[in-house]
Amino acid sequence: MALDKNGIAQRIAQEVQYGFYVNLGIGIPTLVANFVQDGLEVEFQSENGILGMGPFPFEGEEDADLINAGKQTITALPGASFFDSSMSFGMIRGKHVDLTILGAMEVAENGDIANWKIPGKMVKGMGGAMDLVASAENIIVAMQHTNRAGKSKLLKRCSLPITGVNCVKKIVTDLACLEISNEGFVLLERAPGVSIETIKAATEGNLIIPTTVPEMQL
Amino acid sequence: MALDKNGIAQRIAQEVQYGFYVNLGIGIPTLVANFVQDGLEVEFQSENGILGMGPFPFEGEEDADLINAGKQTITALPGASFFDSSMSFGMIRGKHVDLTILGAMEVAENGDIANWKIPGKMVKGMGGAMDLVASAENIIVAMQHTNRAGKSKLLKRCSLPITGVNCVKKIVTDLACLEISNEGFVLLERAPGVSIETIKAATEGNLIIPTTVPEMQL
Amino acid sequence: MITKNVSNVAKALEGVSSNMTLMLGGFGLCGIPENSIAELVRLNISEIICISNNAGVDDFGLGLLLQKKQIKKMISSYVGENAEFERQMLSGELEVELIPQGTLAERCRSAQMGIPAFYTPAGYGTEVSKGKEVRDFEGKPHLLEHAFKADFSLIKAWKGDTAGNLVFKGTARNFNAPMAGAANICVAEVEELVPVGKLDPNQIHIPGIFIDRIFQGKNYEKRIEQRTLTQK
Amino acid sequence: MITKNVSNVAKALEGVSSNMTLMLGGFGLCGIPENSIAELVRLNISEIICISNNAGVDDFGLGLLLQKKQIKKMISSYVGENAEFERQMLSGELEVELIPQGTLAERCRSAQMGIPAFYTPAGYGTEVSKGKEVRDFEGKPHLLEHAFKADFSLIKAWKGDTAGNLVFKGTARNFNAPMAGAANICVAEVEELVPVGKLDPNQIHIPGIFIDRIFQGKNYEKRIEQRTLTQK
Repeated sequence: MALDKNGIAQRIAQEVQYGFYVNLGIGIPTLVANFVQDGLEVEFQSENGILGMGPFPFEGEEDADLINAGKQTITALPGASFFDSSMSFGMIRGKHVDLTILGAMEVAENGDIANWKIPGKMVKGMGGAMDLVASAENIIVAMQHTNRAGKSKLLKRCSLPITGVNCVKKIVTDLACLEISNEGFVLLERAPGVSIETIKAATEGNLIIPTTVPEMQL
Repeated sequence: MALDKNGIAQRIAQEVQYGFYVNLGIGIPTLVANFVQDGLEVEFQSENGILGMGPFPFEGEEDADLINAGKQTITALPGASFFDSSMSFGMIRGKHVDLTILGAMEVAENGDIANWKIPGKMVKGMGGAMDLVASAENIIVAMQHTNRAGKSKLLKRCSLPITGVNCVKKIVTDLACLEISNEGFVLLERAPGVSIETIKAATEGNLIIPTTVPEMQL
Repeated sequence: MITKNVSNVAKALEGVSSNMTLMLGGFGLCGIPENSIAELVRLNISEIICISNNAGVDDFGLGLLLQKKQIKKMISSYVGENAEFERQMLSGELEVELIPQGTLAERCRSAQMGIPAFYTPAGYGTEVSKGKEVRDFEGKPHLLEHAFKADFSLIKAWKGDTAGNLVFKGTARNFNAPMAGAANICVAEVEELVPVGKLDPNQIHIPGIFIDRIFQGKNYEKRIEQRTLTQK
Repeated sequence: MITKNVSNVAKALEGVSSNMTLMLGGFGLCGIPENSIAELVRLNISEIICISNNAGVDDFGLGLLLQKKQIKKMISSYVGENAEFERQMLSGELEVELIPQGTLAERCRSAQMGIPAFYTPAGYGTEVSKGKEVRDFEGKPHLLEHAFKADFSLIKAWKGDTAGNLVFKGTARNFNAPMAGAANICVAEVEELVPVGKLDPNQIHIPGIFIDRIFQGKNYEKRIEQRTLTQK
């Protein structure tokens, strides 16, 4: 059975290691925080200027001066720090952030990613995504394997304007966990109950299928 | 009579205008602070990281964490701020400092200045001087007109390695106040009792002598 | 100390006129200069070029200027919260230049700090790199990016003193700090204006030298865009 | 929070060895990492390349390393307070690269912030510009300057917490802030190490993400170079 959004987030949370600084994008990536193993000593960075981001506030405790990059009200954990946008992207550009998790509209088999623009239709802007993908050494994409029209989002080449080149390392979709290699998408794991054939059919880009493809352990 | 160091500082203090942020170099420039007219609303910046520098502390109140660029103990006035070296030179490079007063070993008639190195003899380093002279739009040099051997320090060309090109605007020496023009040193004022001939004899670079050269008013 | 305080927003914005390039601080609606924006609406100047990370929402922030069609061009990283914005952009009424957020921040900071240009990897290989110099550093391509030029920067801080020293709160620091002193004239509005000596000199985020005028703002709405809560 | 604290200076400097490039914070003797310098002396490593604004005095600060001839090369802006330094330099025992102070600071900050190179007018037309790319911006020549690369940066703060967040005092911030996170490993020593939650998140000068190891320093001498006083 294909994963729901929480399932995708849960699988990605397994990639978060001890002592990681993590930047979470809007959407499914935000959910990852809920599944990170206790005691891992992880800090969440939000590029609008906080390190040590905590959960959403209780009612009555929200503060207009304390939001995340998705403009949601948040809290700051003990040990948190605030800083300006220039320093925030210095952390990102300077490779001080260990893991970046973000959504995508398309990923190409060479690791290109498109997630900021649909020409003539949706032009919201790249926000911090271009800075993140250009500098992060460890980028995981969280997305659906196919779009609403049923078309694959894992492509030979991106059809939409790209956000960055050769940057995605890993992808977790509702169907599978995949890695980018020089030859294309390597199928690492299947979502529970999802067949290799289903994944193959949903993947337009070159799919490399190792002899064993275990099911995800969630 | 030639001015002493305090006289030079006193004359330069007349150049300090209302609302100026001023960077004072080591030596005679440091003395300028003592002669700035009361009520002028001036702030002194020291490039090691303070704006709003006050006088030296009283005995027992000195603090190893509070020094100026000459490594002297200082105080901070109410309204002062501390910052790091990167921001400090951002203030300088970004032309936020209105006036820079520094010493020199040589000044050339085109505004070149040399004040950091005597090859094979004295190599202390440029400190912040190269940044200051490259960016400041208003640079006044405080120095003796001649060196200890009696040779002019106002030259056609600097003989020592330069600190910056075409940057000095004004010079106050023990003998005179001069301005740099396209044609050379313009003699603006004589030190009290000093003759034009004395100044001429002490100036190697091209000296332009207007029809009237008043005495300094101190 | 040098005194920077003026009595009200009208005096603070003296000299602002049509066709100018303005920088405005804030991220979303967080930390925006509410008083200065209201004054821009009142002044009814037009053909403004705005450098601002976002474009506000339909009825608040820069959305107020968009409603009245005062803006000619937006230079931003993300403009997704504003339907009127999208309409004006798609219809061609509004020019838009989209810039990666980190590049936007650093181009402000460079203007502030007198650095004319720097290299960054952000945007290489994308639309953003069009017409830009590309140079490899350690085998990785980077784009040459230039400091912004602007007539006014309008920023907002939590506290400030009459010498122009500023302190920010929470994530409202964002673009307000790197825009301080990044334009010909920098105007800071503050929630609380205090006398000099009241702020700890170790804890000033932006020293007064970067600020030209400061004033006590009023009637802050501080609207929240996405009120998200944890259930008790 | 991620824990960065180690129990002592020996653990903090694990991995430091001869032939490395080290950044050291401080301006003159103000804000120097006294404990780390003492440990470098004790470790007796040699052939070090030091990036530090100054070189200490004869018997304190980096002067202690110079005495023992542990330093191969100094990269500094001003080295005028140290006779042993001058002797080693003039005799050719010690290599010296002098850099304008603002360029030195910005090359540290660029390393910290992932900017490979930037342009500055400082040093144009002087010895410093030799071999460097010159480019005009608005008719004014600038030099291309690169981010530093270093193995360790050794810095000192006033207070820090176990997550590596730092607060500085007075003019001791200087190069300590832009060197944080500017090398492969950054070690911070602090006069007072506090638990997380004790520092105001609005008032942290350097967030812990830039710091790899932090420790409680001891026996600070905090020597004053020029004790200048106003007579009562």
